[in-house]
Amino acid sequence: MGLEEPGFSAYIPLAYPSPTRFLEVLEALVPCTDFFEIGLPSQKPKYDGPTIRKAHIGALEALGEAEAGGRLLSFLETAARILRNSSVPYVLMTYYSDHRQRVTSLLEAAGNLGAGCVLFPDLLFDHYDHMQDYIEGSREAGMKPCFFASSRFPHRLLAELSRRDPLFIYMGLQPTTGVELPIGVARNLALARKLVGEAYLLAGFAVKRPQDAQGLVRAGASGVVVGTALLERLEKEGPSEMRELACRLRKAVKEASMA
Amino acid sequence: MGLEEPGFSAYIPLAYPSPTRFLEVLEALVPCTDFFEIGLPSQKPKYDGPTIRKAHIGALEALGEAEAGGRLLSFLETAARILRNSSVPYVLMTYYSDHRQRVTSLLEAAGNLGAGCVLFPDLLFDHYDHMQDYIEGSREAGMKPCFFASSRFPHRLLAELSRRDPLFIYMGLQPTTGVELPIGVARNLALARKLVGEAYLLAGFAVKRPQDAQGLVRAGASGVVVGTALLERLEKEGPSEMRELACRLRKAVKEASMA
Amino acid sequence: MAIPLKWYNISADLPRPLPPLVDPLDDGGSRIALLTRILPSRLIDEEYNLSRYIPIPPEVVASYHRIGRPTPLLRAESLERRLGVQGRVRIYYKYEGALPTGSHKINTALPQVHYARLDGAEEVATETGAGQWGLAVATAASIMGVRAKVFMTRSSYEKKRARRVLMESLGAQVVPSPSELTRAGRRALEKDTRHPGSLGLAITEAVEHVLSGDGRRYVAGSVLESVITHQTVIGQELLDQLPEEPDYMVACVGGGSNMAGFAYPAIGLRLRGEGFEKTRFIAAESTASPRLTRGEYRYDGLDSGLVLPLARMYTLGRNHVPPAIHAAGLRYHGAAPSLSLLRSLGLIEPIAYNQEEVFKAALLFARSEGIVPAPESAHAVKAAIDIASRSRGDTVVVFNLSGHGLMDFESYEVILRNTGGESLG
Amino acid sequence: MAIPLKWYNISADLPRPLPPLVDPLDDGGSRIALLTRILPSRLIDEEYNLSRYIPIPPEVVASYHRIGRPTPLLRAESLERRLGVQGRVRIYYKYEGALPTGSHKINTALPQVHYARLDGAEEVATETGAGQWGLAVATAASIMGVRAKVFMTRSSYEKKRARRVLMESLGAQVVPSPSELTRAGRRALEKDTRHPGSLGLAITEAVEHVLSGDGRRYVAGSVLESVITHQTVIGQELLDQLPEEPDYMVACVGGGSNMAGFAYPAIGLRLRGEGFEKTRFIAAESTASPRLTRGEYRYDGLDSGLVLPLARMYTLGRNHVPPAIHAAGLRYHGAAPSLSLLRSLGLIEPIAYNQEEVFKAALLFARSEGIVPAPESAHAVKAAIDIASRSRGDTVVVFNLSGHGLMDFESYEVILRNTGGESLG
Ligand SMILES: Cc1ncc(COP(=O)(O)O)c(C=O)c1O
Ligand SMILES: Cc1ncc(COP(=O)(O)O)c(C=O)c1O
Repeated sequence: MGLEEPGFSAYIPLAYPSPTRFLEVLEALVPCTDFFEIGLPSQKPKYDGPTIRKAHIGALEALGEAEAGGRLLSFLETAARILRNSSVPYVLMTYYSDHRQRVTSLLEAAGNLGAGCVLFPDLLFDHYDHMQDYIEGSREAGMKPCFFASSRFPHRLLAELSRRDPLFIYMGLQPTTGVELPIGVARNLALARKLVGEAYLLAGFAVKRPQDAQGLVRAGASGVVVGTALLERLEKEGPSEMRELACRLRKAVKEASMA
Repeated sequence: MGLEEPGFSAYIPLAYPSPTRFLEVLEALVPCTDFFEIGLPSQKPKYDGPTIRKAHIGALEALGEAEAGGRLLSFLETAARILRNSSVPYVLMTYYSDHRQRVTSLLEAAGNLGAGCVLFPDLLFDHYDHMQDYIEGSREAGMKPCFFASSRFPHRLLAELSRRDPLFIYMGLQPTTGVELPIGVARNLALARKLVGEAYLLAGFAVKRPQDAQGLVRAGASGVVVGTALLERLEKEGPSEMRELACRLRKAVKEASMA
Repeated sequence: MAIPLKWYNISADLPRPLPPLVDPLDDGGSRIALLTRILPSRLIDEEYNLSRYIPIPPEVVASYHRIGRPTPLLRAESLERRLGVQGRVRIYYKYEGALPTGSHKINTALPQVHYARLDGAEEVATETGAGQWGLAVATAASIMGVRAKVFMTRSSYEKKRARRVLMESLGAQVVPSPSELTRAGRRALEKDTRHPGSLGLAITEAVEHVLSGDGRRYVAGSVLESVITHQTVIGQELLDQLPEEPDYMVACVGGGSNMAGFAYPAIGLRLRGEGFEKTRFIAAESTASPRLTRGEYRYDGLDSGLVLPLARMYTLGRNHVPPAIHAAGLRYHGAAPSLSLLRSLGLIEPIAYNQEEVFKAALLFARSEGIVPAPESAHAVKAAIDIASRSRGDTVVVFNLSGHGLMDFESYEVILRNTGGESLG
Repeated sequence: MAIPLKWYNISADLPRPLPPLVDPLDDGGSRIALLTRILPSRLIDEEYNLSRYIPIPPEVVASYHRIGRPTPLLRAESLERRLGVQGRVRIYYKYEGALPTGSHKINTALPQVHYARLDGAEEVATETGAGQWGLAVATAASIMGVRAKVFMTRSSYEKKRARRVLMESLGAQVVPSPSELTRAGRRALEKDTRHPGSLGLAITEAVEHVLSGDGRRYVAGSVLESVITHQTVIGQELLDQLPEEPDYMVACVGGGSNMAGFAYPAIGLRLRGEGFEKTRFIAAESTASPRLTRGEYRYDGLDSGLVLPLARMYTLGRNHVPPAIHAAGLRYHGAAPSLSLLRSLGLIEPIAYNQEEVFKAALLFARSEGIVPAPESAHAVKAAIDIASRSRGDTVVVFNLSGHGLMDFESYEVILRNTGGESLG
């Protein structure tokens, strides 16, 4: 699986707002999304801001918390089928800490379900020693690895990750999703681009406006992910307004290279 | 009157140890002295150390303090006659403060008595505004002016004094007579020499040993005055021992230029 | 020697990525989101900067110049002689006490107050224990023309008169914490009208004060990566000054800013394979707050009240209540994230000393080198003396003298009284 | 900018010769002769040196380097703004408080203690009032490895704890004066067991202590020409640093050393016709000891006990007992001979200020420039502010900030309490 470049990706937590409505959301977004980032709802979404955290909680509640793990996967199967039919690629996003004991099986399952990769944003920060296992597990499951980096990140490691033939390197522009701090994200992205060479550089966290998304591509991003802004639009206005935003975002991203 | 160069001068307070013995001392020193510096005993010998201060007091007492001024001058006449006979020049040394009201008459008297000059060591320090009067008074009395400088002294003034055709410029090597502090007198003298050009540079205050006197000439002095060391020798050992020291001092001074 | 024009951001060279600050997830809000209303914007930007070098704004370079940077690197020859190691051991120290407020703290107070002013703030607020940081902030605020409000732990407020009066003379408002000014303060006073205060509580009050009005910014004395990065002017100057690569580089650790500022540029060279291969980096802490020697490496609150995000660091627990040592600046429960990471990797080696041995070393140093060290810095002095005394062969030790003790005379008075001031060494 | 390698001896350029020190002629001895047993030999040589420039021994140059010379020249832009004179008046200050003991005093403590050691001395002794000089001597002694004994006026000993404790921490022995150690002390105590001490008496005790044992030297804090000459490192650096020739150069005067050190190199240029033609040199003193404004120009004792020679100077009489002002360093009855001469010639213009107006200026300065001035230096601050405020056209004012007030917090505490710390200016 390769990713469109420049690409626009929508992040949605699986089974949010409810399993049924999630599928509606997915279908609504398909026309305006190059690839999806599907988050597995977590009890401890460490890097997520209030909106997505609430979404995770909502999703877990909707699935029935106790046995969420099992149901999540089976529900993912449904979602994956839809995406396969519409031939929109997707990647999974979930916290490594949530799966420490069963990472291999998660990777296998994801591979079987056609995911492009499984992104563990906390892998390199809290489980650095498992990086190699993760890379191998991904390949064994027929996927590429993908990596999450932050805006205080070792340069040499960024360069090294780019040499591991990743599906993408995800640049977390902000410290937490949906929260926009006054950070020079374009500067950071431009530097990251220098460090990762030709690798697919995906930028995300608190991107909200089409012109911002466009700016990120100009600064060096291969693709842009938007989550919180879409969820907020969905909650406040509804699925079609959400789709409308996604389309504008995608359009801005696509037009970035023409400017 | 010109002064021998290199020259050796003996300082003695007039009428010390007593009028009679003073004349003996004078005669004893004549063979080994190029010129005399005769001090007028003072109640307040500000720049003098213990030995010469005691000598002043002794002289004043011997003359009968009350009317010392008058007697001093008439006694000076006697001394001057002796010196004229032996054709050894002399200069007078006295504090300006002691004569503030009658400086002109003092200069006249000194001129009449054949003094080379009257040295007021405190003139430039405490009566700077009278410098011009002093110079003119000296000339009117048929003498040259002579000046006293210390080892913290304005360079420009030293140079200026040398242009007033002085009989000599006296360099007070130490802060007080007879007291030897650890001062780089040769350094000071060498610098003074540069500043006064060709002027006769007389060095004095606490010179005691022949080799020191010689060193001063080598450093730039035209002549050397010794007082305390002679008085001490006189008091402790007698006139001939004093003369013996004077002769050695003079010899050292004379030989300085040959080395 | 010139003043550096860039700060060094070690995150760019770390062997592993630095675990980010996170929200505690204990409510529906976000401490991280709140930062925009608490910290100066530009500080936030620096906290999240990917670059290896962060340009120092020209105004800050000028102010560094003004306060007398670069600070000197001195050779402790008299100390070497007193220790009987001369000719074999060479001891150097970088002297941050030469700065106007007597410690390295001014290095970050200046940019932070400048940044607050760029945000249009008219007042900066902060907490202080012994007063070093508060004095640095009061000074920077005076120079930059903004007001300063300093929440000073009540026990220090009452006992450490010198720095309090000086802060007030500089125009800062010094408030004993807990105070009636904030909810957190009033709550503490309700429980105990004679509450002695704690650094954690004072932080909470300062932040609450900032959040409860307009035109205010909180400025942080240590621990934040951006803040400790400001201190790298120390270590960059040092690289220019060092006549030889040391075997040991030593600094004391409170929040970690002086150690980081002193050592990171050298550690960076080591990490990039450009030098300092043999150098050991020693972090001296107090047995009263032995976070690096005895703490756990885990996520914990930056402050006891959890008004700020969590950081992954060596910690004694955010509710750690240390004994009342003289080196009040070392009584923090945690250590800066990057320092903690380096310690976990063995690149920084911690050692803890008790107060008695530290002051003995301080007096020996004062009596050899003519500088009374700050009680905090005295921990580095102690470590350097220990290393020098024990070393066998040729050894070079460099330590950071982060501050002088001219305003810590109250501590020295107690020490001298107890030892009878007898000769040491 | 480099550290000067020579001190400047203004005697070489004075318009009139400097009246020398003389003996009081009150007995058969000589105070001048005694100097050899009191002062370091090399200091005596410098006291009687004809050269315009006196080479600074390499060891002393090295120690100047070590303490952080050159000190900065700073522009007081915030103060200009606070005074509303920006754009028209430029105010600069040379900051001697940047030195390790917080004042210019260390500039002469270092050479003097070095000279004492050259004489083989194992101990130096001196007197101190507020403690600035004592602290400088204790520091120099510690660096140079000799013992220090400081006779501290008893009232200061009891009230000014900070500097006393610091001196002790540096290994100095601090003795309250009058003490039982000397004849002069015992005599004073017999008369009054609670004698508060005086600077004059403390000098007598220190000198007596030196004379009563071997291997001791007395070191002098000001007034002697050699001593004030050491301070000309300040003014020589200043000439290199000044961006423009000032209309006014201002310093405070106690014994005169900081004024001399600051201004003499410029006055020298003026005297030699090489510049500074328009500059006015202002000496700020305290109304408590207004020697230059109200004293007589005559010979008087350097100390009240007449253990030292007489100097021709502006004096209030050697038994002058000034009121107990905070600026203890300005309470001396006389002023250095060369400074007095220049004042008598109108080249230095004195002005006296009272404590209240001085501290008001000090607080205004602190709150603009971030530096709490020493109470002594605050007199120069006051004069500079006055000149700046009153000036009509374009004006450049440079003043010497001879010390910081970090250890004078007790004074500021009293002032803040009395003024309620209200906003100024
Ligand atoms: C002089 C001095 N050194 C060290 C410290 C410790 O802090 P940090 O570890 O951030 O340098 C402090 C803190 O107050 C201090 O004042
Ligand atoms: C900071 C400071 N400035 C000035 C003075 C006054 O002395 P002087 O006139 O010798 O500079 C003192 C004396 O103690 C002082 O401590």
